[in-house]
Amino acid sequence: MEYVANKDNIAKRIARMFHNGDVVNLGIGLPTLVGNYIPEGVTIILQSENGMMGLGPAPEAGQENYDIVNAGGAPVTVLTGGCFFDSATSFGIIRGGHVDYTVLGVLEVDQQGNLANYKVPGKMVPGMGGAMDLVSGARVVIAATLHFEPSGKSRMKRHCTLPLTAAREVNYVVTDLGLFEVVGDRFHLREVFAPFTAEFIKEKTDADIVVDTDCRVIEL
Amino acid sequence: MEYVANKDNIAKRIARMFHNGDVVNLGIGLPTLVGNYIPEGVTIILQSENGMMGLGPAPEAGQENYDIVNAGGAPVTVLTGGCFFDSATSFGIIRGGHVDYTVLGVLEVDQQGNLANYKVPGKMVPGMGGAMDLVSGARVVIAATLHFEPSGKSRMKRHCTLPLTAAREVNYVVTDLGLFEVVGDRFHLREVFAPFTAEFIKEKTDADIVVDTDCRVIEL
Amino acid sequence: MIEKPIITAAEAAGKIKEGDTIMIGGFMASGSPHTVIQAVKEIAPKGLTLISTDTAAHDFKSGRITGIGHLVANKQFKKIFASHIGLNQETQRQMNAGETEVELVPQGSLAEKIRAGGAGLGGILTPTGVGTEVQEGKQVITVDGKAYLLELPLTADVALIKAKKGDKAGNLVYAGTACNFNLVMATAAKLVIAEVEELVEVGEIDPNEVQTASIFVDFIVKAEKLDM
Amino acid sequence: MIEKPIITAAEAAGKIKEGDTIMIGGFMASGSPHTVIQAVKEIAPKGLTLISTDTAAHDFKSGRITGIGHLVANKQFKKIFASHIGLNQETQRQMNAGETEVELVPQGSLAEKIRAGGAGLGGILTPTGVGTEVQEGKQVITVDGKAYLLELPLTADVALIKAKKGDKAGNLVYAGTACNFNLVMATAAKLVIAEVEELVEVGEIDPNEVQTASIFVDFIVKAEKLDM
Repeated sequence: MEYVANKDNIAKRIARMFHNGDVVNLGIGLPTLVGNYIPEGVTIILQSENGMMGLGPAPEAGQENYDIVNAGGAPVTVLTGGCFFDSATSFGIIRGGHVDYTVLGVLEVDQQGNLANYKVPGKMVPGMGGAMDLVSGARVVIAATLHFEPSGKSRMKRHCTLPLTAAREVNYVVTDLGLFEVVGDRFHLREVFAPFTAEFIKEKTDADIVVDTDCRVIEL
Repeated sequence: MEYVANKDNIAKRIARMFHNGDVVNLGIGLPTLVGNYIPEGVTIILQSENGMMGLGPAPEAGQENYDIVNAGGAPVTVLTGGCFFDSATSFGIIRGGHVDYTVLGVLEVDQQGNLANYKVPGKMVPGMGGAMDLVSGARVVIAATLHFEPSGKSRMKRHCTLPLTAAREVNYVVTDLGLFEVVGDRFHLREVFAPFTAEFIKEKTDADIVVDTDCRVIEL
Repeated sequence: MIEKPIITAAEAAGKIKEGDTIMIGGFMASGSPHTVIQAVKEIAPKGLTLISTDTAAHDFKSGRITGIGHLVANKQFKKIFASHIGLNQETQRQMNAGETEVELVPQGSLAEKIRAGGAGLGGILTPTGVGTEVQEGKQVITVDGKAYLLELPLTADVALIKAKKGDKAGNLVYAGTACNFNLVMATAAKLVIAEVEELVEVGEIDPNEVQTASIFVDFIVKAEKLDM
Repeated sequence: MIEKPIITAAEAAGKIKEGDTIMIGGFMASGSPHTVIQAVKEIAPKGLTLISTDTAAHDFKSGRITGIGHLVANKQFKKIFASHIGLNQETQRQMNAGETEVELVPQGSLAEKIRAGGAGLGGILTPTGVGTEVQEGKQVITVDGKAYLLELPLTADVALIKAKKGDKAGNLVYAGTACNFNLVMATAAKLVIAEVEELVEVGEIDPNEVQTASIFVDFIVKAEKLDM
């Protein structure tokens, strides 16, 4: 079975996890792609932790307003019915469990639900930004990641080795191979994304994976 | 020497304690009178703990807006340049030391700077409202009180016997007899209000009173 | 933006179950959701715990009752958290008679406790109440040599709040001092019912002027009358 | 209402003394007081401690520097509290070289620490950072079986903030996401200097729309240019 990295499949599957009216925070990078695949008939409300509810698309060239930016500092727009707020209010919304889903990128995620995504000591120390608050505070935490590092190692681990963003807070991991739920210190494989198989995933992942009895193979 | 209760003298003296631009919170009752005696040329900014900066006078009859009330729930007005805020913000302003002076009524005040003004167990239990926050948070706390209870006992004590509003927070006590500063667990008499004398005050007050070497007699 | 159900005051009151903890906004009846309060009195769920800065007014001599005082008079509360009950003689009577438990909380601490409940904080350290009866039963934590009380968060099953203007998504704008506790209460309850004086279409409120974001509001009630 | 002195950016920068702790509002240069920042770079007080959510951008390849990045490049900070420095390669270089101490604080905790500093709280309990490096050296307090970190208040000598509109008394209104940390920083410094894009007479801002009350603002600077 040949593996070709597929970020869009990750985004497509995550986009189907939301319900009408859910408040969602999408991290910069891979998670942002999720916004491209929200099913018709479902309206979600995007929160931007720098102070906005109802995050809209980037403005057309020449229409940029640098008073309205996303969490990456890039100009965006606000949708009708959205609103702005200061940083203390924004993180009150996040910490208070008023964000239903947060989708974040991954350096490592382990079967205890630990996430490491903000620091590689000695190499990359960008700071956690709002990620620690998002992972600690959001109702449901989804780790979105290519299954493998460029080296071929799985990003899903028995135990994270990098500094943690938050301990035991991850609910779901969605990779380009499948959808996993973290339950009882194990990854439970809920869905396999065709053409991959549960066997392939178990073989290539150095972690305890329980294949659900009703685990399905789905096409994305 | 005959004592006749004189609330206006208390208000007059306190009104002279402020500087241009000071932020002041005046309690309901006696402290409210202070607003009538602010010297010409001094502009203070009145804060109302229910959510207003720039508290103005009561509206004319028929002009009441019940969305703009003071801390007693009575309709008031907002001065030009004032603003409104919610209760958490309001008490952030108070607790954060952004109110320069708070003037509060007194049941008992003692020479340690303890104030009791919110509860008489078994008789009167109205609740502290915002008083505890004001006394703990304001930069300078002024206790405003008639010197004597109706029974003739001084409200200035060695030790409060009633439940405290706050411990060791009172800076000044202004009665209708004089102005006292609380320093080193003693009342320091700074000013005597004519026609009274330091001797009269010391005799009639069951507390340790140090008469300042530069204690002055003033006419109000 | 998702629109929220616009319901009657009676439907709103029907969402409160016996024994619920409810928050009600307002300060001495200013900025309280009077239309919904009236319906809560009529439908009369009992055994409630109330969180509110006061219980408005009830004067035995004149018989005048305002705001939340109607629900106190109707004996709907088993417990009340408030900062001030001095103008409600019936609340005092129930407290003294042991009919209703009253926990007095400094007004600023009450605001922070509710804010903490809504903002996912485990508590806040305040200097307010140190050395007073309010300290009883609370953890004292010293920071930089100064003593603070650890005040714990408050949350509710239902919050009844009031705004000057709301859009159909639930974005809210307050007026004057009527904002008071409504802003923090909107964040701290499982179910938030907003009574609005003026109801407008989504998009009619400038996103810069919204004070409570739509996501906090579950149901909207149009204010029917403004008596207190 | 008392009007506040309207000063030049250079006068504002002159109020910062060597070794001061300063807060600067903005998020990735959006909503930062750029006119004042430019003057702080020119007058160049050194040995400062910075509190800001980030240090904007500094890209070595293109040489592009934005916002607070100008002051980092000018080596004016001995210590920086920030939540994110990932887009400023010079901040990272100074940190790795041991030239500047950098304390990384989760963004929500940073906002609460500053708010606590301004609101007279001794600290707040947050779940953020429990079980991570952020926990090191901090008190862990368990409430209802859940662990929280005690995060202590932050205050500053000077806060440099930016608003869309201000009146001459210092009442401020922000726009869009440019409010960010400006709102809490206005409450937490001994001296607050507000750079405003539009300066209006007292009374021209509706008291319901004021976001930062005039009493927090000590000096006003008119924004001269809006480059970042």
